[in-house]
Amino acid sequence: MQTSSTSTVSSPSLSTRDLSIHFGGHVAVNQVSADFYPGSLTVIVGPNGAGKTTYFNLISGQLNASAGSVSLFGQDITKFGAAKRTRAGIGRAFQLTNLFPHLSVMENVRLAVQSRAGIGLNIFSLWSSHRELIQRAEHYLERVALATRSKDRVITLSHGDKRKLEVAILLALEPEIMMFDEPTAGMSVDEVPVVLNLIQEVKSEKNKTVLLVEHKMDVVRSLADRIIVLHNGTLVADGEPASVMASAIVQEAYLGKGVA
Amino acid sequence: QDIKIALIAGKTGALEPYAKETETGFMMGLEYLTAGKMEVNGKKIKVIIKDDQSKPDMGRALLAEAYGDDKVDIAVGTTSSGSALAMLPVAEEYKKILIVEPAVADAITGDKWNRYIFRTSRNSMQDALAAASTIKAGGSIAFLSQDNAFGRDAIKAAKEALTMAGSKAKVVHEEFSAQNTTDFTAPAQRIFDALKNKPEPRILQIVWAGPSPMNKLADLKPERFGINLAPGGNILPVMKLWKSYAGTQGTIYYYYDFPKNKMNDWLVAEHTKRFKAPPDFFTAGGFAAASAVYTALNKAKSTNTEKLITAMEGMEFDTPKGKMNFRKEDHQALQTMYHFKIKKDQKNEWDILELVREIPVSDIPVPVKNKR
Amino acid sequence: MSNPDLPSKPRDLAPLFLVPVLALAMLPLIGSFPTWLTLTVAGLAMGMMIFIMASGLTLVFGLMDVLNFGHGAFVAVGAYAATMVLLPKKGWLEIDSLWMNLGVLGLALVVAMLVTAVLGWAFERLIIMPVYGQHLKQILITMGGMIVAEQIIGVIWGAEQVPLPLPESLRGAIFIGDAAIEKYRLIAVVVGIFVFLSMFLILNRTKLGLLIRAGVENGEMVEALGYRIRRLFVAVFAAGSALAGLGGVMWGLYKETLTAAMGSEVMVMVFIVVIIGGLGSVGGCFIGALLMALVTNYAGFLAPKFALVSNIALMMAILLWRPAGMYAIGRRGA
Amino acid sequence: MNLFRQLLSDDLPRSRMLSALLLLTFFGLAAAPFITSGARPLNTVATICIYIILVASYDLLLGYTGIVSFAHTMFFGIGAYGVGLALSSGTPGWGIIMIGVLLALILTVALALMIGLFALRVRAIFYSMITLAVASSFAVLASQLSDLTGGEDGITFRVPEILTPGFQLFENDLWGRTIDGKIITYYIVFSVCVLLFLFLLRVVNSPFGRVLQAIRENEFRAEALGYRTVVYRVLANCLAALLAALAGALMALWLRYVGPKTMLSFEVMTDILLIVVIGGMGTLYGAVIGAALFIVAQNYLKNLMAQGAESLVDFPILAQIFHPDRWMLWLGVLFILSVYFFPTGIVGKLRGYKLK
Amino acid sequence: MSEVIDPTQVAQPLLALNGVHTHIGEYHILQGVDLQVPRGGLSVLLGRNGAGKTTTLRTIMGLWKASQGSILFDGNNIAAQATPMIAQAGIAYVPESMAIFSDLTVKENLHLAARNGTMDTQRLEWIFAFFPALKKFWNYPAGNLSGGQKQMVAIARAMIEPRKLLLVDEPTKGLAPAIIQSLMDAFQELKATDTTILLVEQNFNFVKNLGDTVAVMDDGRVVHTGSMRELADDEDLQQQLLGLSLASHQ
Ligand SMILES: Nc1ncnc2c1ncn2[C@@H]1O[C@H](COP(=O)(O)OP(=O)(O)OP(=O)(O)O)[C@@H](O)[C@H]1O
Ligand SMILES: Nc1ncnc2c1ncn2[C@@H]1O[C@H](COP(=O)(O)OP(=O)(O)OP(=O)(O)O)[C@@H](O)[C@H]1O
Ligand SMILES: [Mg+2]
Ligand SMILES: [Mg+2]
Repeated sequence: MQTSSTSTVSSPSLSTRDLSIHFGGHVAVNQVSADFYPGSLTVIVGPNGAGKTTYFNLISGQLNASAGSVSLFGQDITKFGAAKRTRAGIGRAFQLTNLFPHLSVMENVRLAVQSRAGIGLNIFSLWSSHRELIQRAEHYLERVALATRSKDRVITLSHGDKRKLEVAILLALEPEIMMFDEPTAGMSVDEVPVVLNLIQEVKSEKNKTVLLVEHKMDVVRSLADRIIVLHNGTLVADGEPASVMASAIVQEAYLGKGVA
Repeated sequence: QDIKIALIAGKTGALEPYAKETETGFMMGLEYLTAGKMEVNGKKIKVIIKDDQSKPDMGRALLAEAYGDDKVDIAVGTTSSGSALAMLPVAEEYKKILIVEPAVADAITGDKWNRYIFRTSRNSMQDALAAASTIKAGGSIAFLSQDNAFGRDAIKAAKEALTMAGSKAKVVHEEFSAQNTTDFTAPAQRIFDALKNKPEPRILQIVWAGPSPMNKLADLKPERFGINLAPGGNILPVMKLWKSYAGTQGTIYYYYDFPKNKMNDWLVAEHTKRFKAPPDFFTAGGFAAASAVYTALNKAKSTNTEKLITAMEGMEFDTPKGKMNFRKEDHQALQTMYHFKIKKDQKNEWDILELVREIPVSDIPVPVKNKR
Repeated sequence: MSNPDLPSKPRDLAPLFLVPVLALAMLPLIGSFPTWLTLTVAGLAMGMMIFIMASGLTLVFGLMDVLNFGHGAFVAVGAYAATMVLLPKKGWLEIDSLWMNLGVLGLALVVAMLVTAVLGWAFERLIIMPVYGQHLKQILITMGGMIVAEQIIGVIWGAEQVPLPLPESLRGAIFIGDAAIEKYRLIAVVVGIFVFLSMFLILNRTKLGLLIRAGVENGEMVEALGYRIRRLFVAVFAAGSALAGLGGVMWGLYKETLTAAMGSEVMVMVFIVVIIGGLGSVGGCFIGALLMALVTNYAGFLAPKFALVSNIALMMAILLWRPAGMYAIGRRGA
Repeated sequence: MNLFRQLLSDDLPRSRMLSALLLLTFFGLAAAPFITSGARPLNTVATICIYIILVASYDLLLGYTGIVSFAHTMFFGIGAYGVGLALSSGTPGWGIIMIGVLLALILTVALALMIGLFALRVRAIFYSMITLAVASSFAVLASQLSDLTGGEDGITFRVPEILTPGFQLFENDLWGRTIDGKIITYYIVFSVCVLLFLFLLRVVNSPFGRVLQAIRENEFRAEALGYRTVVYRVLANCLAALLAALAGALMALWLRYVGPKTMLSFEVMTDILLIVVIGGMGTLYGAVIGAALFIVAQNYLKNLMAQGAESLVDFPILAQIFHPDRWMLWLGVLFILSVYFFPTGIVGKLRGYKLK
Repeated sequence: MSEVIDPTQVAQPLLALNGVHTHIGEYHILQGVDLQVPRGGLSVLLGRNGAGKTTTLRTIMGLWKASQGSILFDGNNIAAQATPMIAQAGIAYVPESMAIFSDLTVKENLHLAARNGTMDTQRLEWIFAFFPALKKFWNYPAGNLSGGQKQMVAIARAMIEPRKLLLVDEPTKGLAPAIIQSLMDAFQELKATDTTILLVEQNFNFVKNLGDTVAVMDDGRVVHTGSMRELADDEDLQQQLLGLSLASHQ
């Protein structure tokens, strides 16, 4: 099963070793080891409650592992807090929309750009004087088709628009590792391809490592370079999309009886 | 040209009830003395009342305003000692007279004093000396007071007063509790433990401003250890609660039934008529301050500050408590105090105390503590 | 229907032991047994009184998440309302018959609770309604409400202190050897336990507690499930106010002099009790109140200087141990 | 014009009415000694200046970072006591004032750090309650240590000669006013406050200020974006505390008095809260408008009520309610109405009108 | 677009919105929505992001107040009624944000939704059959569940007691394929018990076999109504209304 995608001969950008967490007696992620490579997009699938989001939380530092380690470009970052991991290059978007509700759409993205630029502690310069940052933010808003709403406060957005903003923020953070947790859930059918193409593009042009959780099978098939399957917190399959999708466990536990 | 007098009091905030009494007393005093005309030396008296909310900064600002903007000739005030202390330098800056009433801090006529300051109210030392005069014999004393500047001053004064009065009693314990203490079980236990095996008579003297812990201590039956309580006098609403402790003795600054003179008779009668209750502690104080103002203006025949000071130093004036006298050295009004006992058969809700002895000025030798 | 891989919550008993452990640990420090007994019983009883005042706040602040700085006003109003019964019926109180005294007292409690409940109802409608979920505005508007209430007390009952003497038969203390136990405190214990048990049962045996918690998290959704959350909240608020009123009567009779500020004076203490107990937990609040009163008493005896900050020290200690209070319900404190 | 924008940190009032009010306040404060006479007006404007800083610094915490702290008066008090204790300890001079302020600032930072770090363990509302408890015990402590602090009575002290009312800068009056030490003190207070306000404007409009807002909105997400929120919160805490301490130092210098009631009481805290809300949270201009209005009302409301009550003597109940001694009642009503009618504060309201 | 020929609908729809306008603050969101939900069927509401679907459901629930127009439910105008009344009239709601009570356990969440007091064990088992995770996490605080599990709680909450009408806002987002299949079954069974469903969905594959009638919204108005079959068979129409292309949905 351990056949990682053949095109990558470089060393992994992100790896997890025996990563585990339990809540009380409930093991949510169980000894998951995997390597992820720059320029590849890995889709993580699994039934609800399989531990996908929790696995993301362990990588990006929202949760602390009970055991195991995470390393980024060979450096062990298991002890880092969430903020530090982000600055080290791990960025993520959230499954349940998680934004700054009373700031404008623009300011939401701008905060990500600014974090990337590392000027948060600057007390004396003017927010409005950093032209280049504003332009970068505008750029990403245009890419997800939200430019027209840039001055509106986030709470006035519809659900789908918030999802797009969530994606824009992660793109604007420009991390080496990008983790999307069901980015297209609730997005208009016609917008889905736009966003997916964008992710695809960033991956190949900027050579980023992309991790994606998705339930939509068509998306998985069209996008994935590799698929990882989690089930009850354990990694049960890892490999080429076609072979993984065909495996018995995926057919049975994940896709259920009829749907293809 | 009218004569203008400012009366500053903490009319809102924690000391509101006291300030109300002072104001009533002051206005009734002027009314009585001018026979309702509100005139002295042929000039109209105008009283400007200001509320410093017991805040020192307000007190200062209001006094400056009174002297500077309202151009008053004399100011009277204020309820809180802190505010009164903060006001003293202002009187000096403006070179105008300030009659302090009813603040009691010793420092007002002590090291914070200046020559523009007179005080009609008693100071802590007078309280202490009066109390000490009732404890001449030997025995053991414990003090309970609140843990702040007032309480600590009062106990210091009380100990000094005991020595001055030549009392043979020994101070065995001093208990300071926080101002906002509600449960006195722990302090009481400490005091009882300290006092119970000491030579008799055993006296627990309570010095407490505001609602007194007297009941709480009495409920724990200090008699079982042979301990007697000696509370300081308090305002009537507080003392009303003491009726179960008949026989307990203490000292007080004023109780409406004690002084026998024309002025007090009028005050008690009029006050009872107007407010359905006899005058209290601070009513008498306000009245005395009014009398000081009136007598001084009358004597100086002028509102010139220097003339007033000359007239007031050593001046004797009538008050509901009888004659008072501004001592030349520190401008403190010397006055009598009262030794009381809680009555057994109380005829009505205000009939609380009976007089044991009037303590004359000669028994209250307040030391002069200011630097002239 | 519970699942073996999922640990069901273990019963959390540690806080229960705090009170006895603390009391026993103090015995050797205090030395004399009668003194210890006096202090301990007095402390427990004082704790009950604090609990009664705090119980309303557990509902309003702990469960409904309304930061009611005006709670103290209800305490004061309750005490003053009791004077409407107690002062005219003073004769009855002076009669030295326990039952007669208790009867008048009971009447006073009922009147005070009714008055404060009605007031609480109005308070909720006029003052709290626009600010649910906004702590800061709650602080301000309830503080305003409290100032207004205190001033109105001044207008109605006068600015002077109002004496509220205890009935004769409740005066004084019972003596067990050298240990003294004030009679009135025993009444407080009875009332406190009664309040505790009724609240505990109502909140744990009915849907009410669940509805309140759900309503605080998402009032819209509770309405969409078909519950009239506004009505529920106003009723709970009125109940909280009535409890404050009850606490006010007990407290007023203990202090024997009423001032308009008597409620706001104890507010910080009551807030601390609710917090260390854990927001929304009646049991925590109960234990917290007992702990606080005991610590105050022991500290007052052993190190009076420390007594002042003992509340704060207790709070810090408990929050360092359990950052969300002893029994936090839900995740609001965490 | 560009310089002006720079000075205001590109945070323009964005409403004509608001600009007019701000200009009026500014010039009113600047010229106050010459357009009014007497002690009270001067006292009022000085208090306004100091409160603007006190409230604006609080808004940095509350409006921008979303931290509800009740310890702000504690820092105000520390600053004030720093100056007060220094000046009462020896001959008054500038050197000793500086030492006093410096020591106060050091204590301020130490305490702010301590409280800020404790906040690591507990959250929002608990944090507020802890600050409430700490501040109230600090106030108790200040009145307990009466040998040092003068207890509840506080301390009255002398200031350097040039600041005393007796000092005269010029022989003659200037525009009908003697330039005495009080007026000099006033202008010192005024200029320091203007500088501090401009500094605060800069802080909230910097990248740092925007992160604070992000923390207010969603701390968890801010952390996930790579901001160490603890650092930001502690910094905001310290900054606000420092400014409050400076405001306290100015207050002490102006009053020549320090005491727990004036500097440390919960009342000061409620005034601050009220001003923030009346003015408008999360906008520093709210502090200016709010402080000016509130302090003027506080100083003159009673006079107005006295006049009102006199005209109402025929209606006993109304007269009772409008009695000047019941002014607190109206203050309470003001609290309630301001939350009702200015949910976004005056500034929010004015800017809202502009939108339409 | 011709009307559907289902006789029951012509008789009287269970829910009918006529010219409904909704304002949120100063924004004018719904600009005259006309929508009919026939009795006993499953109606689907489609539309791009921001079209106003969620706002329509919230307006029906009374969570936003319609500023104009009428909402007839079972013949009564509920436009001016308070939300609890509307719910009690027999409408259950699965909001877009799920709005589960995270402090309460799964059990308690459902317990609250069972307005009539106790939960019917049989019905509960019926629900567990679709969403086994709920049984497993029965005493778990709902806030600790995974995204999809929370969605299940939200749906189960609407199904715990029989209601006349279910308003369901994008239930499939976050659900794994197997559970989506269960959800389909559940909706089919509900339809059979005479429960009417109004379903907002982006996942066209999910609704195309499930829906009876369909309405498409754009810019705060209903721009198309018709039968589902008609739309499912007409790809040009899909392209025109939804921007769907074969490329993205095989
Ligand atoms: N903070 C937490 N406390 C307790 N249990 C948790 C917590 N977070 C997650 N879990 C449990 O861990 C398991 C995995 O959850 P996770 O959110 O990772 O699932 P998922 O694979 O993302 O599922 P979905 O597809 O539904 O989003 C779930 O059973 C969940 O209940
Ligand atoms: N609270 C609000 N304040 C102002 N405008 C809002 C608010 N909520 C929604 N809107 C606006 O109303 C419009 C309709 O939103 P709605 O949520 O109904 O869309 P939707 O059709 O459900 O979209 P989605 O598929 O993205 O969920 C959008 O333009 C949105 O920006
Ligand atoms: Mg997930
Ligand atoms: Mg929607």
